[in-house]
Amino acid sequence: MHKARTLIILLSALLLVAIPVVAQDKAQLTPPEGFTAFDTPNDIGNSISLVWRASASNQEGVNYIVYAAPSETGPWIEQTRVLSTLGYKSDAPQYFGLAKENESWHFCEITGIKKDINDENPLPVTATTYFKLSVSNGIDIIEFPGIVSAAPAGNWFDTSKLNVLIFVSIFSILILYFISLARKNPNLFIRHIPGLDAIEETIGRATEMGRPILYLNGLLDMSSLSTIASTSILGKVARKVANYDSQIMVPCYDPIVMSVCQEVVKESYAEAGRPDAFKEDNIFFITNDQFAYAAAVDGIIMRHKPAANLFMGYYYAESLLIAETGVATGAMQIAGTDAITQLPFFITTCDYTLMGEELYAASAYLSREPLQLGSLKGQDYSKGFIILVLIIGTIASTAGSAFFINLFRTF
Amino acid sequence: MDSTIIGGWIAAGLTLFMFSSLYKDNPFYRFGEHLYLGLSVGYVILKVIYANIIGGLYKPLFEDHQYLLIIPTILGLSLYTRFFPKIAWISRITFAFIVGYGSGLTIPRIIAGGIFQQIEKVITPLGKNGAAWWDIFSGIIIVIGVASVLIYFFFSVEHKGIINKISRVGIYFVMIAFGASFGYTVMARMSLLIGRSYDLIEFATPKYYYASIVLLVLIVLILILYETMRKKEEGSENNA
Amino acid sequence: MDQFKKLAPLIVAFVMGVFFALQYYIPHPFTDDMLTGMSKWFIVIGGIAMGLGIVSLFYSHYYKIKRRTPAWGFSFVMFIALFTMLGVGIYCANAEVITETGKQTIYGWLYQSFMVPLQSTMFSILAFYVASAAFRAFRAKTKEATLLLIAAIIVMFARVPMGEFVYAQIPTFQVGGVTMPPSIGDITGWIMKTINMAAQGGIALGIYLGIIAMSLKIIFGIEKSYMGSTK
Amino acid sequence: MNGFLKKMANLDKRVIFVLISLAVIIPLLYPLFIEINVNPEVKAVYDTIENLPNGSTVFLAMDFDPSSKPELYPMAEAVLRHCFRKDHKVIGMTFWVTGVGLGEKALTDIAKEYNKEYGKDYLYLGWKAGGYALVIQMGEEGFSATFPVDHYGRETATMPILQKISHLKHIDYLVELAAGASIGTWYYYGKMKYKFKMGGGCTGVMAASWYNLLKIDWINGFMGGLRGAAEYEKLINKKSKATRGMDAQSVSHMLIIAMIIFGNIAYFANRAKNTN
Repeated sequence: MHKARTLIILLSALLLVAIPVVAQDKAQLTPPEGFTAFDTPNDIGNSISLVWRASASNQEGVNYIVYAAPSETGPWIEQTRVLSTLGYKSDAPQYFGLAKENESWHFCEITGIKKDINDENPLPVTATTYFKLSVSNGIDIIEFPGIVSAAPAGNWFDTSKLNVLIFVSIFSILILYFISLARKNPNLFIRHIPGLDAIEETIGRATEMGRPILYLNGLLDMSSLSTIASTSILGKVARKVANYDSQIMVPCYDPIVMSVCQEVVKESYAEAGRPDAFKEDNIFFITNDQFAYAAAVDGIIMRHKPAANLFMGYYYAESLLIAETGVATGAMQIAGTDAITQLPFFITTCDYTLMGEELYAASAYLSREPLQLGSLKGQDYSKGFIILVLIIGTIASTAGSAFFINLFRTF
Repeated sequence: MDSTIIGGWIAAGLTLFMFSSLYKDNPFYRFGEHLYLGLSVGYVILKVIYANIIGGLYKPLFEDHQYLLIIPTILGLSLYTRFFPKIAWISRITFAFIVGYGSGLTIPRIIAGGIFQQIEKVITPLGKNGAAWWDIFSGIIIVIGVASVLIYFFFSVEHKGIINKISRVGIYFVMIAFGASFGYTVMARMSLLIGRSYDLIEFATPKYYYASIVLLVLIVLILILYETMRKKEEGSENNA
Repeated sequence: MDQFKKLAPLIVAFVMGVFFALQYYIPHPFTDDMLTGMSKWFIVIGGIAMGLGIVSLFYSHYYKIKRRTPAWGFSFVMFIALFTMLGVGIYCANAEVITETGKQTIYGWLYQSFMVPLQSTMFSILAFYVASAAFRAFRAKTKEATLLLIAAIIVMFARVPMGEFVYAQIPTFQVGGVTMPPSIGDITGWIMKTINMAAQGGIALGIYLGIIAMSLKIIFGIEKSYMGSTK
Repeated sequence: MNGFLKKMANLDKRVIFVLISLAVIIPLLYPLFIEINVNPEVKAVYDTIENLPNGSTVFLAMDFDPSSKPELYPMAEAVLRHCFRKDHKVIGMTFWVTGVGLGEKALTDIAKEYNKEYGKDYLYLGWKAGGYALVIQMGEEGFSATFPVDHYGRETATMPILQKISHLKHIDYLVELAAGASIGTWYYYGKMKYKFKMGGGCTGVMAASWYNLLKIDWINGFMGGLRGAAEYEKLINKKSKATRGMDAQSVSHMLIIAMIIFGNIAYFANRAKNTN
């Protein structure tokens, strides 16, 4: 019994001695170096970045502690702890890029200042704030000598988006260059697009049959480019319709698109010299509900039996509901959409389908305006450029270079 | 009769009305279509009143004093100048405002979110998974597919010779893809019909007083009657 | 003045276009506020514009009733439905449920018992149309059509348990440690992940370029058909 | 024969529509019970519920509305059958006000099948405004503080089921049937803090993204779409709505394939005749 007690005492004493020894062993703490604070780059101005060189004492169990204060004299309040094994500059390439040395710098982003460590609603940083840094292994704490400070600010250029800017420039220059070239040399070759060649024939047929032409603009609003492309095609189609003395019906899903269509068709009739033949009531609003719209358009198709249905613009599931109803009435159908998911359904139900980019090329094709055609040429060169990038990029990345993969990273 | 049973009869009836269009255009479908149209527009107007006008304009303007909202109000109202031919041109400024905004917004974002994303997907190292020959082959197929489809979209080059051949390959890719997507979608569409059918089957139970069956029989009978009457009318017209 | 009428919209489109293209690169709160502000503006414009649509709809149905065009009675149905929905909605202050109790209001009931079945029935009609379109269009008339139909048949076959079950009856054999033929799930997976992805990628890239070109033409005033002018 | 081929090639659409309706409705009424292979992610949900000791508590979040009823409702039924068979206690609720009736129906119908007693064996909290805040409150203050009254307006504090299982941390498994993004709410405000196990079910469209959730350990298994529900029905050996639905899928898919093939045969036969 006595022995046992002695043993326990001895063991406890040993432990008491051993703990600091083990801990000492674990943490040869070296103070962090190169501690700096600055406004976080590429941001809207709501955070401050702190960086410091990874200390030699980095290991499991070692933390960096960040303190903040509104002035150089304090009061200092602990804000956060950064595990020494985590939180590197390389984790935030949107701020610091992809440089290799980022892997040896710690990084901590301060977006709010806490009143105490458990504060769940820190105040946003707006003014100059002061920071201190220490390193701890759970027992010892060594402070970095010196105080740093910074104020957040909104930035005027996001350097992480430089790659996007470069490619915007490349494509813009290519397209605008060929447009300006077309000004000088207006005779450009454009390949046949059968769906568009068929429009003329279709309108003629409608006139013969004495039935209207139905034109839909898709389900998106006027700020969408596919709708703009669609209204542009409508202008060209309406002009032909006016020439042939046929009728065009445009049931709309969006009131602003309806107004634009009325304007476009009206002008087209005027240009064709038939302003009197324009009927504004033929371009009308139905509803802003997908399937109620589809039901109503189906009703129009079944009752008016248009000679031709033109579906241009962006569609969702209603594409097949409308186009398959059109098939039943024997109408000639031409679709044009950039909704990739709906293309299979238009392909199976329409006589002609303009796929994707062909929708955007249609108005240039129909108008034959040199400037518009010039842009098509610019688009072709852009496509060629992309093909080159794809081939070279695949070869390069297979060979182990990350250059191309990094080039197309977005943040 | 409680509201669920009434609801069941309404749902069964409306379902059958809309399905009747599969036979041909008929008064039941027209009724359903116009009912749906009216309800949906009423619903849209409500949303506009409460979300756009009260929530988006009235409250911020008069309660939070966000006076800048007068600008979109003017832009919106200017659309109505279309009713007055002399000043109708003002509405074009609103068009330009919307269209210009959409265009500007799109350019960088479609490059970052569209073009970059597509390129990134394609230029992965070939055969990264232990360099199995099949993965390498698939990787090459993807590059060939994307490139040949892009070549199909060349507008300023005549499609003959080598260009024609490559663009044909592109079309083959597109056709297989469309066929596969079509086949893939069938299941989702059938699911919808299965859902409707389950509801109709449920409404055919005694709990709902056989709503589906009663309504189906009624609709069919009335349609037959309607058709024969119409045929007679047409017949008598032709005779006359 | 005529010059101004033509130029003003072009200037507006140019300024809006250039500003919001550049906005992407400028993280500054000023431009960020503009972007969020603009979405609020569009809610207002869209709300006010809806009046145009309603006028158009009312006019065309009022016209049908007034002129007693064939089946004008259905326009009555439309108006009754519209005003019922509107009246009930306003009566319930646009609330489908009472927030405190979660109880459905009469407006919620109207929506659930009328709108929901109408909507899901219209949607489900697609099941019939998918079948009739497939039957009519999938004819091996050309090489392209043949590919379309074969791909569709393989995928349809593989998606359902019956197809899996039938395919599993095919005896398998080993070629160099690989089981042949591959499972039907793997075949469709490959088509979707390789061929489908490549084709969709190609089409998408084309679309993006078309969109960029269209946007540039609008910003620089080359494309102005949205104003009604084709010149 | 000639006339028949022509008719086959240009079959009236209405014939196709009738065939499709039959292909869907007949299997729903008279199921074939075609064998379905069970995927491991569905088996994982089944195993979790199966391996819990009898009398454990399962929380069933039915976050969907009528538009995804065809896919998610059969899942709710199958999971409930499994739970009640194992004598687990079930607490149900929903984030979707439009789906509040569906959850009630599933619980009541299946509880009746197994003679379970409301308030003792199961409980339906129903819907209440608040979203994620409800999850926080159920975790911090408990079920009866969050829902003082249940879906039917009855007081919850005195219910036997809530005496031992008062807080979110007491539940053994949470099954989330989702038609939207609600799983994030359950994960961030629930599972992350209270460490219960979570599994679930989603619509077919969402299945691809749920595989990622499986990888990052948000859930230990899930049912994807109608097929997932049918697999679960097979596991609990109670083939019901989903299995019938999958039968209808099989038959209608095969019908479409058959029609395409016949259409082509008729077309080519016609063409051969015409060229002769």
